[in-house]
Amino acid sequence: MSEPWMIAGAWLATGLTIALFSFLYKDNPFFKIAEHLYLGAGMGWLFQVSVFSVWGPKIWTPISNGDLMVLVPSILGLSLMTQFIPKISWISRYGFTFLMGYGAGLAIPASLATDFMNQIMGTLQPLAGVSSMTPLAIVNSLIVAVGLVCVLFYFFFSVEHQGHFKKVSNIGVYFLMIYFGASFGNTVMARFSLLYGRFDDLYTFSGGNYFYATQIILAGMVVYFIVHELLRKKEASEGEAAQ
Amino acid sequence: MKETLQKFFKIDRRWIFLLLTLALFIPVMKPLGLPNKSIAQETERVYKAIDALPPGSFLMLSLDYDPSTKPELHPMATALVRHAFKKNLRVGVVTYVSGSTGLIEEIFSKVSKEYNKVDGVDYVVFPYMPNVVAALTQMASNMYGIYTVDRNGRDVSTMPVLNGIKNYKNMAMVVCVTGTGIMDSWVALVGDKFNVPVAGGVTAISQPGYGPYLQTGQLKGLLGGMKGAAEYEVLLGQPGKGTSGIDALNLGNLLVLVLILTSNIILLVVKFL
Amino acid sequence: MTKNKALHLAVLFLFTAGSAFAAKPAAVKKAPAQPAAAITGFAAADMPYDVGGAALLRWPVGHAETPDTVYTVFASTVENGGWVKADEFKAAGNSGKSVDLPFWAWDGSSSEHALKVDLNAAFGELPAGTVVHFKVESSVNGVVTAASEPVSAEPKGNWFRLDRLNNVVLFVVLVGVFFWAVSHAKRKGLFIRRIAGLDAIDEAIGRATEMGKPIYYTTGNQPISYIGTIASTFILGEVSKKVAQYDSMIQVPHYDPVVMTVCKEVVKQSYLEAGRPDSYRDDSNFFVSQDQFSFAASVDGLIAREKPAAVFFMGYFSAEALLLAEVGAANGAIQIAGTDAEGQLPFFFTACDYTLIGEELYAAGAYLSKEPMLLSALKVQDFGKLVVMLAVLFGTVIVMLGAKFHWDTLVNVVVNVFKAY
Amino acid sequence: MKLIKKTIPLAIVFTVGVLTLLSYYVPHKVAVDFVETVSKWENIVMAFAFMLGLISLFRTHYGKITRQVPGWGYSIFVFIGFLAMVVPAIVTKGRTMEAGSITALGWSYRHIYNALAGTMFAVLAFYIVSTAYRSFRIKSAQAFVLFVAAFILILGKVPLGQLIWDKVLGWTGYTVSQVIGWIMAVPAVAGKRGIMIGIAIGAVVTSFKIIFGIEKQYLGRD
Repeated sequence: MSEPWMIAGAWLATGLTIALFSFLYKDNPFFKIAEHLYLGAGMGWLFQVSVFSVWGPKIWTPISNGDLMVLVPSILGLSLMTQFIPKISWISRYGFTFLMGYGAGLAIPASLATDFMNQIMGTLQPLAGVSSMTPLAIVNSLIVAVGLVCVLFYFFFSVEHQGHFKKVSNIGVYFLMIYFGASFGNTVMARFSLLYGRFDDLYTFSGGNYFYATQIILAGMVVYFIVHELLRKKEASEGEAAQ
Repeated sequence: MKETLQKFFKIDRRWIFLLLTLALFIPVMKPLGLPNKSIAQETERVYKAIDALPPGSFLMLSLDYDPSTKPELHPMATALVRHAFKKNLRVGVVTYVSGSTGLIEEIFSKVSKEYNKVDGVDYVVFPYMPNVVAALTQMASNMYGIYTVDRNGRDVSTMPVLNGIKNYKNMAMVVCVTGTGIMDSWVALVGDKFNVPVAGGVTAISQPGYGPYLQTGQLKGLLGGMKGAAEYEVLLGQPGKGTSGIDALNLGNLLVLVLILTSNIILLVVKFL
Repeated sequence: MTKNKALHLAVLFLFTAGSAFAAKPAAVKKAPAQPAAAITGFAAADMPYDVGGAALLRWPVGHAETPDTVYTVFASTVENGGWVKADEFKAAGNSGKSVDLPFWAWDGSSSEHALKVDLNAAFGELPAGTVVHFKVESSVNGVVTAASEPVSAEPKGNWFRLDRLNNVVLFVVLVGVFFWAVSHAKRKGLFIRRIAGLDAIDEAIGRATEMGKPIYYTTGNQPISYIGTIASTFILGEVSKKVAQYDSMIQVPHYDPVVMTVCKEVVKQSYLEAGRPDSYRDDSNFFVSQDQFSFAASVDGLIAREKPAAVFFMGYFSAEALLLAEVGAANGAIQIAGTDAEGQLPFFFTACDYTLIGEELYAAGAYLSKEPMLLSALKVQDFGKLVVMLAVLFGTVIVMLGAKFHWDTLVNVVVNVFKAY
Repeated sequence: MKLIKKTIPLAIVFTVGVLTLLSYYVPHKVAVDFVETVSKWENIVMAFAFMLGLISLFRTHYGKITRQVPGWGYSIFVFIGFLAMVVPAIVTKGRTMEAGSITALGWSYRHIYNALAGTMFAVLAFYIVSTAYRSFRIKSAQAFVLFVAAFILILGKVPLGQLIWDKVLGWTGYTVSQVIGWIMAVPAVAGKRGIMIGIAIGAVVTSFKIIFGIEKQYLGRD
């Protein structure tokens, strides 16, 4: 791609970036344009991915090679389209019940294995090395075990959480709070580095070789907000004067 | 008094947004060089391992990150390539994330000029491959089984950079920079099996998960997040995006802490007024 | 209590029965005794419980073996010659214990070597019925010290993953408990404690009605086949029933078109059940985008413009969780969230007024509908948790004592039972 | 009518569900092939579902333009954005890179899609700060624990925070990285594991209800 295209791209990217950021100040036409453009572009990107990775190789190629098995899912898929005709929209059930059955069938053994059994084992296994562990490590493993039991008790639906039960479930809540707090704190920096990345791009595009894209677009937007605000005030005062 | 303080609770969010913008944008324009604590051991281990390689050794880089993790991982990859070129190592680049091709291009178009390195003689960039496990397994016996051409479609068999390189046995080291689980594949399928030293660079979020690998020595070293990149730049003596990035993160995190502390102090004062 | 005991016995029985079928050293062909520099007792068999294309080799640990001894395994698909190196390992790193199978499916000892050889890696896809020949050589510092006679085995696909027996048992028990709970529920009714977040739903809808503003409901970003999404559609059913009763308005922006299809049915039926089919509007469920952040941008825009009185986030969310919840909070909506995306829970928890944590999302539909069949499901969830709590409490004690007094078998049993293979 | 409207759909759920479930326990190639086929089918059905969404989107915005509802002008940009991605994609056959330089699709991807997606993701940085300011107020013992955990993590992740910790709490002999390591590996694991196990068991029960047709509200009434 040639130089002018790259500069045009920089202006476009800068404009869209600043337009989305402007929502932080308040809703405005620039944001609405960027938002709608994004809606189209996002679906457009997914559309081309779907065409070149599913429609082509997984539907069209097999059919033209005479592999008619793909017609079955195609018919199931087509049944979804009956949504647009309310009278026969019940046909779409054939399509989505297939998806639901598949999802449910996959979920049962997989959840039991990775999130149920392996988590119990992960709690017990460290203790198998108890003879070679430091006292501190043993205490840590026990904290995990006790904490886990208390958290599970917090979720227990069959008893009202009163008296001693209340105490146990409260301990569970503390463990949940630590997890939430730690997980929140751990994410903060990652989000900042993303924002830093966007700012870095904006800074790059503010250079002379990009004809000061960032400054000019930013200035334009600030002028818009000022003028808009002034007009609004003027209208308001005229409205008052008229009364 | 109480009312004025309580107003702070309902402060317009946009003031906070403005503060954050300043905290992150100022370092972009002008790195402040805020004190960076002593260099982490894991970072130093990566640096020393690469520094100890004799000139002409082959360093394989697996750069597997896309624009979403670029701010953290791109500075790392850039610093690693700089280091390799500075030490006159031969560099090969593979990738298993389709979004990374443009970013790899960005590194080499810039850094190769700084060190007068020639594509095909001093470095080679292989095309993107979708299936990481298959590719890593194949490279164990003969890498030309899957990589016949470079990213521009040129035949690699005659390239001087690959002279005498056939499989992992001929490689001095592998460094994987990634925001995905691809590093685990390198450790399990390559490092453990073929005695090739493997080091890595990951995002700050996933960094704690690699502790066990470091302990057992399955990973020779690890760069973690923006901080790891900044530290590597310090070791290399070439401050870059990692250094200004860590400035920005320092200010950003501190801002959050100041904000939540302020709001709690006000809460206390209001309570006792 | 006796019921529980019987259950325990049954489980125990199943596992022992399983071990009866466990892979015994079922050699297809045994090598005859060999002179001095020979590896004796080398046997090959099909690798059990797999799809095929792998064989299991076993042979006793040699007398002259040192930890540095290297074993090299060769395989061939033809009668004579054609040997291909299939694997190579140090003697110290391998024994009958290193095969990763549970005790009821495998009895390996540390006085033998056992190795799973993946033949597809060496030969590509093997046609069914191929007989593969194996031999093994030991060497020290590259000098071959001993070799075995070739033996053969026919790798084939098996019909049951015996190593996953614990998974099957757990599933069957859960199904059993479910039907027990159903029959119990019909006879006596079931007690369920209150769930704070769900009691707030009425309040939120009431407020929306008073203010004359819409309610927003989002179902997350997963397809209809995902459990969290399905749970969300149940809750939507209950919420929209109340919305219909209060004559308020609900808006459901969608990420997935199929989920939209299902939700249309659900909302329509709720309006019917509430006796207000005329108030139902087909465009209350509408599609936005299947792209994560453009969905977030658009819904943020909608919330900022329409300023809904209440927003529900039910289902699986990724990074867009906070993008949506913070805009809702800034625009003064009552927000009730429920998600099984544990990574996003902290953000909903801090930005929303009420948050259903993890499984509470699945329980919510049943809780709201009060239907005995559905409530029984909650009892199964509780039973599962009880199993975990007891397993962890007793398991901790047993494993610690076992490790202390070197009851290795006991520790092994406990750890195996809860391991997913 | 009930047969084709309700019974057959429920039979589909049951059959597909049970077969998929069994395939986890059956290692034979038959089962492997079955799962492979069904997941390929799912892929195809989802491709149709995507078209359903696309058509809905177009209908909505086309309707807005023709009826000239307030703000209809913005709807035009939906189509512009769509074409800006799809036209280059058709020209370049879906490739973003060719011979080492980016194609027209690559250009659109980088300067439109990626700029927008990256920015929306980055907006999270602002929201995370305002949420923190609003909600990390110590009003109860539980809120205090939440606050402390978050505070330590935010502090200890950056070098400046580590310096501050060493100055103020260096005497304890623990570095902030060690404390973070402990929090993430011990109490946070207990909390997370509890949630995960609960979710797993809930998912199993819900799946079970769906496969056996106990929960069938999603089918609608008739």
